[in-house]
Amino acid sequence: MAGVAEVIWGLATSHVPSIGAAMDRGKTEDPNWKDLFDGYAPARQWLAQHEPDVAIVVYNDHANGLDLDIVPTFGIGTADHYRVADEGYGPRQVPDVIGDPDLSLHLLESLVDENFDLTVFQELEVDHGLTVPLSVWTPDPGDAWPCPVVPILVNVIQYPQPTAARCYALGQALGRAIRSYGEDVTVGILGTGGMSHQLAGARAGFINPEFDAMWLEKIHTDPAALAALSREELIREAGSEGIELIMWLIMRGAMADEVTKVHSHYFLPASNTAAGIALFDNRAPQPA
Amino acid sequence: MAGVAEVIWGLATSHVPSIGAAMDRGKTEDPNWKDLFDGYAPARQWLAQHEPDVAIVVYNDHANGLDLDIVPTFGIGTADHYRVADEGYGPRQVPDVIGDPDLSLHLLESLVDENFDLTVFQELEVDHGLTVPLSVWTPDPGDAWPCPVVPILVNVIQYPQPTAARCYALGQALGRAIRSYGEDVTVGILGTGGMSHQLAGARAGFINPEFDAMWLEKIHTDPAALAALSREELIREAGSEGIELIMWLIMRGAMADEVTKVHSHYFLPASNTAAGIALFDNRAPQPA
Amino acid sequence: MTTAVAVAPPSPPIKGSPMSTNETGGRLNVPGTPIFDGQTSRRGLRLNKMLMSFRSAENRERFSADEAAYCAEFQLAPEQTQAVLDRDWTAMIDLGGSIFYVYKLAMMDGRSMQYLGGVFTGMTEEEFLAELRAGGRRG
Amino acid sequence: MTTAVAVAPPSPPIKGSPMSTNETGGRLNVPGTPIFDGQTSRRGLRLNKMLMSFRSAENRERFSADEAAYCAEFQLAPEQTQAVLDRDWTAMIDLGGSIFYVYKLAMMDGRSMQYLGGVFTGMTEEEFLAELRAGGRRG
Ligand SMILES: [Fe+3]
Ligand SMILES: [Fe+3]
Repeated sequence: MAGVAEVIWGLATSHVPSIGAAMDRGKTEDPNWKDLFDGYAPARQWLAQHEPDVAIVVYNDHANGLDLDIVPTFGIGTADHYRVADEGYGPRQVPDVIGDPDLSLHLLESLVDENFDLTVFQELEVDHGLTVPLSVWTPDPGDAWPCPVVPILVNVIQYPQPTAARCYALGQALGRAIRSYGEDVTVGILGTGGMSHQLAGARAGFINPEFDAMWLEKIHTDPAALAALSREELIREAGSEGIELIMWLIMRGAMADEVTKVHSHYFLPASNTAAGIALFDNRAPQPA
Repeated sequence: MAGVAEVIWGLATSHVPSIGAAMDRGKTEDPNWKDLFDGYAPARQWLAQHEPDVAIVVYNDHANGLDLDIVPTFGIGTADHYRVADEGYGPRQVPDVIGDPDLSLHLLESLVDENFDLTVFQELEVDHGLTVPLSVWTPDPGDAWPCPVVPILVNVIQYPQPTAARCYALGQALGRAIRSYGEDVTVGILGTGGMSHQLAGARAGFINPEFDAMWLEKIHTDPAALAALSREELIREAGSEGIELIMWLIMRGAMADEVTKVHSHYFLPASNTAAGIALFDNRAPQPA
Repeated sequence: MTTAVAVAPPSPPIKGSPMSTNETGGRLNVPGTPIFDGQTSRRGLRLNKMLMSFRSAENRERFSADEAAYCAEFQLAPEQTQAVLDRDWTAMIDLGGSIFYVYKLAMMDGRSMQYLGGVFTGMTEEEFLAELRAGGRRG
Repeated sequence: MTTAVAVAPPSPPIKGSPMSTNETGGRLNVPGTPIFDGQTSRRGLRLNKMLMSFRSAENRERFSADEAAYCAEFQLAPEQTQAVLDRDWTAMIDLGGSIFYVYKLAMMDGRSMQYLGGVFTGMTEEEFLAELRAGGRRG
């Protein structure tokens, strides 16, 4: 019996390495961190009761899995196993990531047929951009993450990044690709990165809570409005590294037009970054 | 004074390694090869009188510059220098390829803004897929090829290849990108590969002259019809390796709707391949 | 203006194909035609990596000195190693080898693409070449 | 339905920026904000390759044993080598370093991203951290 794959939830979350480090070093009760992790708790509880069969993590690499000699705009992993990268101080002590090559190849074929020019990664080491969001979702994975993962990579580091509109369109095509997968699986999708921050230059330390509040609201209610922002607007309003928020639009595009917000939380600073989390239930009743 | 860049010609040509080898070993008068090289002569004479400022070569790599761990659908080189790859028997004794990073980055930015998800190659060794077409154009380059080159790479080896329609659309966007380059330069564009051939399987040795004749005609007069062919039709009619003919559509898409054929020639076999050449003048008067 | 391109209906399977290269692949079905798709490429990844390493003379020498050990270094599956040691070109393709990669081993052995074509089709190199010179094979 | 998102007009340049990181980059113009564009990445390619090599402990040790020799091995430009030897973080960014790559050297030195932020903005690490904790810098 052929089934139908379904996105059951979408999770937007920052992937700042220091969030992982705070967990790895048992500092989650530290006064500088407690509010962040308290803010994660409701999302984690809901997620623990809604475990998908497979997760798609939209993220970017940070000089760990990829070099700058080859910079793909969009990539997808098709491996059955992704090792956790050594970012320069030993790999994080978290489980390696198990892949789902069948789903990866289905998504690849669907997306290439929809004119998305993906780069295929048959080998890939995953860095904090992917593993920190898994930790935000599942703080104590034990020997294994809750389910297999399909990594989707986005160039957010080197101009020209894909436009916000292109990311949103990719998400919409990804949603169609998931729904056309003839297997009866549930899918969680994670859009990672952000929120506003800038690491270098005279404007280093830039954070924009007003913009972030707007983004947290509209990613729920009006993602198409966010998709209309230009690179320059994003960098000006969210900082040169905050532009990575475009990855949230891929997650959001794969979901229904109307979704139910389960929980969101905003915290700063996580390292030099404003950290946000937003969890959406995709199985909300559609308006009549 | 800002200028306007202009595509002055398009050259479609096979890139079979044995064509390069026949030239490198002085076998062009050999009875098995003479008709091929005689067929190149009128194109070469015209091209020698129409030297562009820069060339764009659309090609694919064959296990020399790229490994299969990363398979980009479309790539573009942005380097100032591309070394000739050692394909396993020493590099071809031809000049290294000089790049044009400014044009590369202009094309990249334009094409990403037009929703083509290119992969950027800052380092790249180029194999026969790129150097044989340069030799077809310029048999005796001396110390240097006639002009700098921008390489555009296409995945034609691993399914799913980009569709023919996507390649044609990329070519059309490439034409717009060239015309928006604010420098007064002339551009030659090469679409490489084909024609019909199949290297492996029980159907190895497959060649389809009727299909090739149709393709040679319609690449001139009706490329959109070729762009409508599916991967399966292309592989069935042109062979599993003949699908690389889709790269001709990128060249053709960058040219005007109406072009003048300068010369074409068809020859077989070059190694296991039907070899074609077709040269088009892009400065034909447009219909009123 | 676009006109429809006339392409022939699907060909019937080629009769009497003597070799076992997989007749269909992935989402496509073209008889006698291996399709190098994602699953094939996954299967052949380590084999193809090894074959690509033959670009360098040093690696070619190391391989020639101890072929099995070199295969082990690249973590080939046992049947892939056997196919390489036996120069079973059809098996290499079946086991995920890409023809462009497999050809690098053939070149080391002094074999031509026409020789490989003969192997894939159950002919001698001369017979295969004669068919190419007569206008290529149909099917 | 899509509504326009209100974003602020371009900000005026930040006054009194003490450092010389390039104020504009590529096609974009955001004051105080280096844009890591294609030309920057070309300029920084060898520097970034070297910085990425610090993922491995063996490479970190080789670098520490003779920093200049290690820079030469990666064919850095003289001014890039000087910036590395001097730990001139602003110059590294100006010379094409990506902050994610430059940070790997900072980590080797036991420096935090807040320390780097202080350098880029002419503050001590403590001052910079205090501004972050107060809600981040505007501009
Ligand atoms: Fe990031
Ligand atoms: Fe080719």
